[in-house]
Amino acid sequence: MSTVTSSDRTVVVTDEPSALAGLQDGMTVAIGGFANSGHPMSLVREVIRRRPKDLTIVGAATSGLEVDMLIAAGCVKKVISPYVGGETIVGIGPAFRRCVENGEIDVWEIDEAMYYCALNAAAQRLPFLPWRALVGTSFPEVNPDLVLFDDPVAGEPLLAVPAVSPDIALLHAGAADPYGNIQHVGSGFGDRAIARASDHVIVSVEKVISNEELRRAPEKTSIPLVDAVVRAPFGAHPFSSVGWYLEDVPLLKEYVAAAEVWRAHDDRSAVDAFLDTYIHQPEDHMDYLQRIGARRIFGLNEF
Amino acid sequence: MSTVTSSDRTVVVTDEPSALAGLQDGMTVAIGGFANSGHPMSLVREVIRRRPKDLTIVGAATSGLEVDMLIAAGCVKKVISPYVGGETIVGIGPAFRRCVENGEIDVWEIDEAMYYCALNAAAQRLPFLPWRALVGTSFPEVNPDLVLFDDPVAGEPLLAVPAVSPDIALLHAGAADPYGNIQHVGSGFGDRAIARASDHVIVSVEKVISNEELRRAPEKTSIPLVDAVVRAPFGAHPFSSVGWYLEDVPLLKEYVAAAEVWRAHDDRSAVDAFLDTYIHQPEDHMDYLQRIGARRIFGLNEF
Amino acid sequence: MADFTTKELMACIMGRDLEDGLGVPVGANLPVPRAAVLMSHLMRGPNQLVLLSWTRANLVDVPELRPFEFITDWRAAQWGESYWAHDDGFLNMKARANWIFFVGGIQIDQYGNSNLLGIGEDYKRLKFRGPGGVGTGNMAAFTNRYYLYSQTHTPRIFVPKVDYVTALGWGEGPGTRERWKIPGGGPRYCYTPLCVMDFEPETKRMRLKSTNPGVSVDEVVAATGFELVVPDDVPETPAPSDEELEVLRTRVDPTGVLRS
Amino acid sequence: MADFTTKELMACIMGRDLEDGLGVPVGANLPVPRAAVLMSHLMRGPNQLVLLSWTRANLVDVPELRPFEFITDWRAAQWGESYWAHDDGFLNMKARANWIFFVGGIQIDQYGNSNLLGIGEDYKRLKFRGPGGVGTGNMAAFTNRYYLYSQTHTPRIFVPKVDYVTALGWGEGPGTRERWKIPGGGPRYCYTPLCVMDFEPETKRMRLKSTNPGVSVDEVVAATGFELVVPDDVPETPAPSDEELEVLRTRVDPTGVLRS
Repeated sequence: MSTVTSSDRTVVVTDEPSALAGLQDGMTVAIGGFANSGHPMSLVREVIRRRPKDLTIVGAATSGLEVDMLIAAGCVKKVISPYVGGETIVGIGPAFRRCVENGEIDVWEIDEAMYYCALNAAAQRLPFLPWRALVGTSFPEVNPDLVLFDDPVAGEPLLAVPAVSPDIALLHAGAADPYGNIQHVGSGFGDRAIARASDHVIVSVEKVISNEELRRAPEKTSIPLVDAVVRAPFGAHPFSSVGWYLEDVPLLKEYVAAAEVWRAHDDRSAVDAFLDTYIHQPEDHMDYLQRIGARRIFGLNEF
Repeated sequence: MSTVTSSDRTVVVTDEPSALAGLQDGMTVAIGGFANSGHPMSLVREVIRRRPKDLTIVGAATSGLEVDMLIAAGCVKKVISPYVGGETIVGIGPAFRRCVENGEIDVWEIDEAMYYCALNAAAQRLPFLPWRALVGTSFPEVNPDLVLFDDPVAGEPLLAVPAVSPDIALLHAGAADPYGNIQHVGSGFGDRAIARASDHVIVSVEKVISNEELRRAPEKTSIPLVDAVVRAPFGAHPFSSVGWYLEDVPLLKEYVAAAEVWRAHDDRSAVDAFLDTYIHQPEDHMDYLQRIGARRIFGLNEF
Repeated sequence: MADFTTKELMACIMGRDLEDGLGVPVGANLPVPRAAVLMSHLMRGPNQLVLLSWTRANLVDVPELRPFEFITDWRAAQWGESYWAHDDGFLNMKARANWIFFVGGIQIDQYGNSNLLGIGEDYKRLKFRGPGGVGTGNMAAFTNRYYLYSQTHTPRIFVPKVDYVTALGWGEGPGTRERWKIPGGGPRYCYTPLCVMDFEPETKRMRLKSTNPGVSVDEVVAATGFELVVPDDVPETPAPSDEELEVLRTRVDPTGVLRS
Repeated sequence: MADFTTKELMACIMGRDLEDGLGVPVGANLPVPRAAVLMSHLMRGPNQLVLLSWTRANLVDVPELRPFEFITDWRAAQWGESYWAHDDGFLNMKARANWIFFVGGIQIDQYGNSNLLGIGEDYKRLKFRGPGGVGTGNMAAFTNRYYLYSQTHTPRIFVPKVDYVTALGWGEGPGTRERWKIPGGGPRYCYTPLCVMDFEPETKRMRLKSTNPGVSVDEVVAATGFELVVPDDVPETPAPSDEELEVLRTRVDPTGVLRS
């Protein structure tokens, strides 16, 4: 009898270079996580390795230094995010601050609420979504794409936030099955909203689990059937991964110190050396972990 | 030292009459669940017992016969729901059909997507939310509150769906802790959206569990900190309760047969007898279960 | 050729048009579309996304797919890989482009518009109040293609113009969907017990594509309340193969719902 | 009277205004507002909703609330009663009415508007690019009340008019929030190391409410870059009680972050 079985299902597990083979100059790339946690760094490093130009980066609602690194690496034309920084490590990303102050990159200025309006509009195939807060602030002045309008029902002033539709989303989570069902540990921050808005979703995970194991807790599946899964243990390093390991603060500080030299003294030598050492030289994610070292890596999940 | 402990937290567990003491004529009352499952029937029966007038009922996106019973009992002026019926038991609720065809109740005509636009607009404190689909259909013609407008960003035709903000939401779930954290089994249908949009949320549950037990699986908490929890085992009867028991189909058919006599022959005797027997006569939910009978009740979770 | 019922025929031919990779909602109370979807899933759709009882599932390894009477029957959730909260589902219309669905109607018109709302020109005094459009209008707008389906084929259902449009087909003909900026691809086929119909590309009017075994073109025309486009040569709808009937009867419809 | 630092004083007085039942976000990198919120929670807020590390929690039974350096530190999620996905959070602005929060600024003006975006009249060439408004503008619009807070009190921060408004306070004075139909109740107090300020009800201009122990009215006026409303009689901010300091030092700030 000509029927199919689950062995005919397409396994979407792949590696970073294959997952990112379609990356092109000028694309809009979204990156998940939040602040110092959950950024898909093995994928971000692969993006930087490919030296793309003029990317529009849709960061997380609170982007971390992964966006700053992309800027420092010269990949970025425009940033869509309410924040780029490292909390107590550095309030504002040094490369971000430098390039914004010098007019070298554009920022599509929004707050957190408008950020989700833009993503949800794309996901809902709407040209815009309205928001009430932020009317009366400077946001429509510094972002002319935000349109103040009178709503057609009650005639009240609202802001129309245009849709933002990423070509590719890069996310990191705890686990996935071979078919692309993703399970975050914890809330998943805003990763779900990014996935819904994006045309192509690539997720790195700490661990690939069987479909049978995943189905034991379907309520934990946060994003169904993404386009590609990349197995990347410690893939968020030097950021934390919820439920798995903490931040590598010294390495983040090392980046900040290097980038700060560029910002304050217009000297790229330190930041170029950082990018070279930690991104361009490692052959792949395992080589990266090898260079970071087992003692340091496994020290991050002792707490 | 003057500090508080969790023993000072307010326990929100109460009974049906206390939970519904604030119900008034003319209120907008939302009812959760979906089709033949998950309706908070011990609360709906208490509503009917109180004989309110002119309620606007926001049913589930697919309302079941609980809305039909409220109509048959004379409590309803207006229905906001894309559907009122019982699937294979009855395609269209008999009382709903009768009263709509006779112009005795109003229907705010919407589809499923617009239903969630209306609730989400209320939750987001927006006067409206836009939707693209349904432009070009008859919905704006039969519901003049839906406004066709050109969006302020791309100039495309969209429908503006006004906010619907229920005064009270009545929901049913598997479990709750004493403080009002709710855990549905399964998806919870659209119950979360109803809760977010409503000013006051009352949830009946199969079982009250300890806060400690609830915190073992915080990812299962579907609605945080509602206003009132009512302990009602078999509280969705005669509907199913996800993870707990199946429908009491004969009882639903008994209702339909009675209501159908009213619809087809303008004779209320059968439907009045039904309402009297199953709603007005029982003193409370336990008396209702006693009258339904242990054999019948516990037969619903043998499958 | 094996014996088969009209419902079995319809399930087989409707399933044939569904390729791998689609999102396929599996309902409870439309047994023919349910069987069609599951046929395509078991025979060639290992990567289809099956929407069943508020879960997203894959059923290719399930030996027998017994029907459930209600869409909320949570026993069907046993195969779920993720839960699908209803409100959440409306946050992702991008994904719906790749879903398909079947919509019926208390009226269906020559441009494939469907009416589930009611019969009667005065909305405030409908002669018959239907179940409402529910989710069909939204799916008709966003899916790359969808299907009309009716278990009866009479002039009362197939009318020149529906009293109310709840799912927009081709509207008033060419240009309507473009004018309203509706992104989906529109209705592809209309399946009935008598025939398969498609839409003439230029006029968007419903056209006879094939007559089901034992049905004449004249019967179809007589049962249709609008002027159906009838090509010179109308083939017969291909009958189910033995293999299709075996899959249908042993795995999709083991209790024989479609045989009665 | 016990010895205490200015930060300890601020935590105690800021906490005093927070009653039971509020929703209180607990961040990581603003230690004074964090301590203020937790003080109110432990001393009189058993029904407060504590938003911590992407969970909704209740911490009244936790013996020691050691600080976390990052808002995403998931070790703090151990007390969660539910998870709080960020995108989901913006689906419920009704609930936010009952939250409070503290907003700082690289500039704060006499009407309580806050600027976190940048310094410089030409937005395309900012002299200093700030962190951005992030979530503060939204909270300022929807909460029934909120608080301004600055760890430094200088004329560079307290300016007549901010270069950019990222969180709308009283706008240009009376009527601004009404004109823009902003539902929230606006800023209530502004806390600094020197004083507590409120807003004159008629003009909505910032007004000195009390000076912190050891600070003179003249010092406050000199440190403020706009014309502060100064009543005839300015009381001293009440010092922390022994009980407050005990709760603070043993349970909220056991590692002494506010003592350094």
